[in-house]
Amino acid sequence: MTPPFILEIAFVILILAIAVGTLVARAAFTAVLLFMIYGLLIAIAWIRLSAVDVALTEAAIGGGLTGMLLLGAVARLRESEGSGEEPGLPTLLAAGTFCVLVSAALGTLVLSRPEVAPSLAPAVMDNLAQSALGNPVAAVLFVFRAFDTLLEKVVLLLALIGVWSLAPDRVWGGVPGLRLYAEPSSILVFLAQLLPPIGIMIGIYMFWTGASYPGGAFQGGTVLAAMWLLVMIARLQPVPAISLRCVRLLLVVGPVIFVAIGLLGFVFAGAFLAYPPDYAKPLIVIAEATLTLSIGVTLGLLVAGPPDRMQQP
Amino acid sequence: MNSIALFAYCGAAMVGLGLFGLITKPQVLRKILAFNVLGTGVFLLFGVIARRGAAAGLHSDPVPQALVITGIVVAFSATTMAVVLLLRLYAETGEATIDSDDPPSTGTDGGR
Amino acid sequence: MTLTLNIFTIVAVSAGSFFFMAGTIGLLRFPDTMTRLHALTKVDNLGLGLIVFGLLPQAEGLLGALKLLCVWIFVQLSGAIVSQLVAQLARRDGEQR
Amino acid sequence: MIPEETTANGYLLVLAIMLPVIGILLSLAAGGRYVERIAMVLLPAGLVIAAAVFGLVWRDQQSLVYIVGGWHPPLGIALRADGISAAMMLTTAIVICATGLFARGEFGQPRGSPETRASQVFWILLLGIWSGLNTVVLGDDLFNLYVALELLTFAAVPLVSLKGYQETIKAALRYMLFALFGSVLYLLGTVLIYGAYGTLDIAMLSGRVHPEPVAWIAASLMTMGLLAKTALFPLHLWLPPAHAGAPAPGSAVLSALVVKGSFFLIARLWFDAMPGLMNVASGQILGTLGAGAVLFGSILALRQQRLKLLIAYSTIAQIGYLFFIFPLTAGNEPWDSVAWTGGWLQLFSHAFAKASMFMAAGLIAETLGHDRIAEFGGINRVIPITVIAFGLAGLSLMGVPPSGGFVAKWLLLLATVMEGQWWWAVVMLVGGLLAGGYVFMVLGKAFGSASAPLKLARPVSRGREIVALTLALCAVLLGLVPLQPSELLQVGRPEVLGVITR
Repeated sequence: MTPPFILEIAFVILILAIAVGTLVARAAFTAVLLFMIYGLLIAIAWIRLSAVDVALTEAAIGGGLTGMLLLGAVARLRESEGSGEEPGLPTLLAAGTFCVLVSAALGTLVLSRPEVAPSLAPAVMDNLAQSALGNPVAAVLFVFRAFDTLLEKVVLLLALIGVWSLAPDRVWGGVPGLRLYAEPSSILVFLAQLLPPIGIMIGIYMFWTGASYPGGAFQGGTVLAAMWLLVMIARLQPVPAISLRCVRLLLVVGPVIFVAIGLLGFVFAGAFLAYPPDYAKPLIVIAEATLTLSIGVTLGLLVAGPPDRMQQP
Repeated sequence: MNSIALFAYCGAAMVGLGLFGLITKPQVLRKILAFNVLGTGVFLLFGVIARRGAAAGLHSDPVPQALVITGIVVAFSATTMAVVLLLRLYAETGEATIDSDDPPSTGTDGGR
Repeated sequence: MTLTLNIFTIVAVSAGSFFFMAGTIGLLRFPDTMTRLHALTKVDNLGLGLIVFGLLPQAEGLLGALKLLCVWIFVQLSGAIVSQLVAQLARRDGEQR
Repeated sequence: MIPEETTANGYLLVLAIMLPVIGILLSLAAGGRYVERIAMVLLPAGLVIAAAVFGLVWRDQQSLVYIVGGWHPPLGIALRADGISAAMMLTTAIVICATGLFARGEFGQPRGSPETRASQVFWILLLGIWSGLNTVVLGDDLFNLYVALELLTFAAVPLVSLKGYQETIKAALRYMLFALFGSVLYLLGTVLIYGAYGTLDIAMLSGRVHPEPVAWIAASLMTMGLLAKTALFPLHLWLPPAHAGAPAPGSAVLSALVVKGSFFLIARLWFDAMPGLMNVASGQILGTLGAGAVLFGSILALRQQRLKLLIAYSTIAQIGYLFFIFPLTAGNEPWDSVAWTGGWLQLFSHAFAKASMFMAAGLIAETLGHDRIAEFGGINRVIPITVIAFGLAGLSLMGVPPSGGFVAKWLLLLATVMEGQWWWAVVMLVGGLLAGGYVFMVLGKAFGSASAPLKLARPVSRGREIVALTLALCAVLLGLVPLQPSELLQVGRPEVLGVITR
């Protein structure tokens, strides 16, 4: 056993311990804090697995936005999530056995065929030149499996509709009740003035570099969303009403352009979501740029929650 | 054992933990957390498979990576929707659990 | 030369780790929010600072060194602001745990 | 294996999925009264596309295929419409269009008024369900199907809580948790399959999967997840409050179509992706769960006092019949058997019948202001068309001729005799009797005399009654298909079979 491997074992044990802590912690607040740490550790695990694109996504979404969302939830539940009825011992035993069996099966099966590790990496690399992108992960997301990516944007928008649908009737079209985590004090305002310029730059850089290096529309969009939320929490910018035309347009502009490019593919490239060879790169960049913007706005509004008042306070 | 196997076992254990929490925890918030632990476990297993598929000069098969990115975004959307439903339920009833045997909706529904 | 630099790295990183350890113990053992914050910021400041400082000679070129410094600066920034916010909350709630 | 190419007219498959998606995007951008108008334009257009696909598959007796972006599987994604997908697409389109017409009365946006929550949300969700279902039936890639399942879930859950009452919120939350449990298990199976076989394309998998531990575990995990989404006994707990709590058009779509989406994937998995895996034991297990659902759902339906809950429990029972396909076709050529045709006919006829029933229940509830079965006396004189629609739909659930349900159940019964598995026949006969019991319980009250003069909450429009009746008639008309294995439902099958026997 080499020293790095021993460190890795310790790291995995830490992850699992925190996962257990998340589930057994008495106070909901503790559980959520542990979960946020867990998200960041998982991001490191992804780096150990040589998947930098995923690590960025996990850090931004798993560690960042999800944590923010859950913290807001805990604040509203005011620690009174109730104990509920713990299931009886037979249920616990049955569930426990089932879960241990699943884990054991997975642990053995995932590595069961060491002699043949099937992979599409060669296929991706063979076609990478044709895809006009340098980052193989981006090529899968925006060229080879662009259809998944497109549908997933629709999933995001439907989730937002679902969140909005939980607003009371009388405040439909109103302002999301973004939970304020702290009083907007001078220090928070300072942060909200200092960080966004850097953050926005990083967000745009992530999307721009995503064509050739790790990064991309999701990661960039998430960073943009985080900056926007920070500015709203510090009350430097009001939370927009969801009926505003510009909000609606920002939400759909990315997917609309993506769909339009896809449909143009019918005419100019012979297939839906195919890019004409000479224009592939610019088209993908346009789609990604608008998607970054739309994803940022969608994620921000998802965290902001359903509308709960008509006017600005 | 090597580091890939280690992460495989880690992912498998996370799946078990998450499943157990999702099934047995009565509080909805904990179920949501357990769902996220379960989800990251599944993604991590996919990452292990990607890492094993390192070929053609790449350290990791890019297809599973792309699928995991999509999966993370979908899981986040699911988490938001579940959280918002939970908060609405709490605002209406003061409860944050869903016990399984309350009689299904009575009275008010049906008419308008 | 390399040897001196390596020794410097080992010493600085060890010192940084020591502050990490001390800070963690402080976080766990100190009586109230303010003193715990004190312990925590020491970790950010000195512990991480020493580790980054110690790693600088090992960095790959100027860009690598700049990245390391950026890590330290960002942690400083977030640490300072977060502890301000926590302290404000603690004072407002009159929390004395 | 020769890579498949896009067939002529394959673009229709893309349009079938993208049309509702475009509708969602436009609706979100435009808002206000445009939302309903956009839906009113897109619904017929989608129906035409579905009918065209159905017609082409029928005429040519050949699947339609589309290779998205020109990237062939395993790297890219393919869409495929075989016989069952074409029939499912057409059923979906008809039910969705009818629901759209029916819902205009409830979710129309009056001129000049500001946009309202329920109407904005409803139309967008309806389109979301449609695109999700079309992707589920056309998708040929396991991960693409995962995204499709999520699309379906994210559109279905808010529909449950649309009324905003606390019990509907609770029902939606429970549905959401079950659905998440289901999708994560499905994804886990997908991951294992990719790790073992290096592709997610169903057509390619059919040639690569062998009966071995990894395939078994993946298939069990995915099936379990999908069963939770299909609400098969004993994972049905979420369904009754969710389907009963949604607004009537929502219940119609949820009960008639959404649960069928995940059933469709179970069938895809066992018959197309892993055809070598189905054996006697797995068939019997799925069949037993189905039998449990038939008996349990029917008995509980009989004990309900409120109409919508009764119909929801009846959905649990009727879904159970679908699972008899598995034990009854566990031979070598499942699609050549009467059970194959019977099972799918059961799915289509139940879709029409159940949508019609929920609409009828909605109309009754609107007329009376409640849906307590005991106080239905005399309702047949107020809204006779609705009561007739309910009765006709009931015929199909009971399996009485002439109806699609009759043909379906007759074919399934025939299969039990041919396969020598008489025990399913007993369950089906008991289930039919129980269904008769709860349908006549409602009709008996409706045709009975009122104990007190009926208090009418408000009148309902004739047009909406006719929509419900039309769907019930569709279920009845399905009874005219010949009593033999349908050729259409076998389109696309023998190719798959060729791959495994080679």
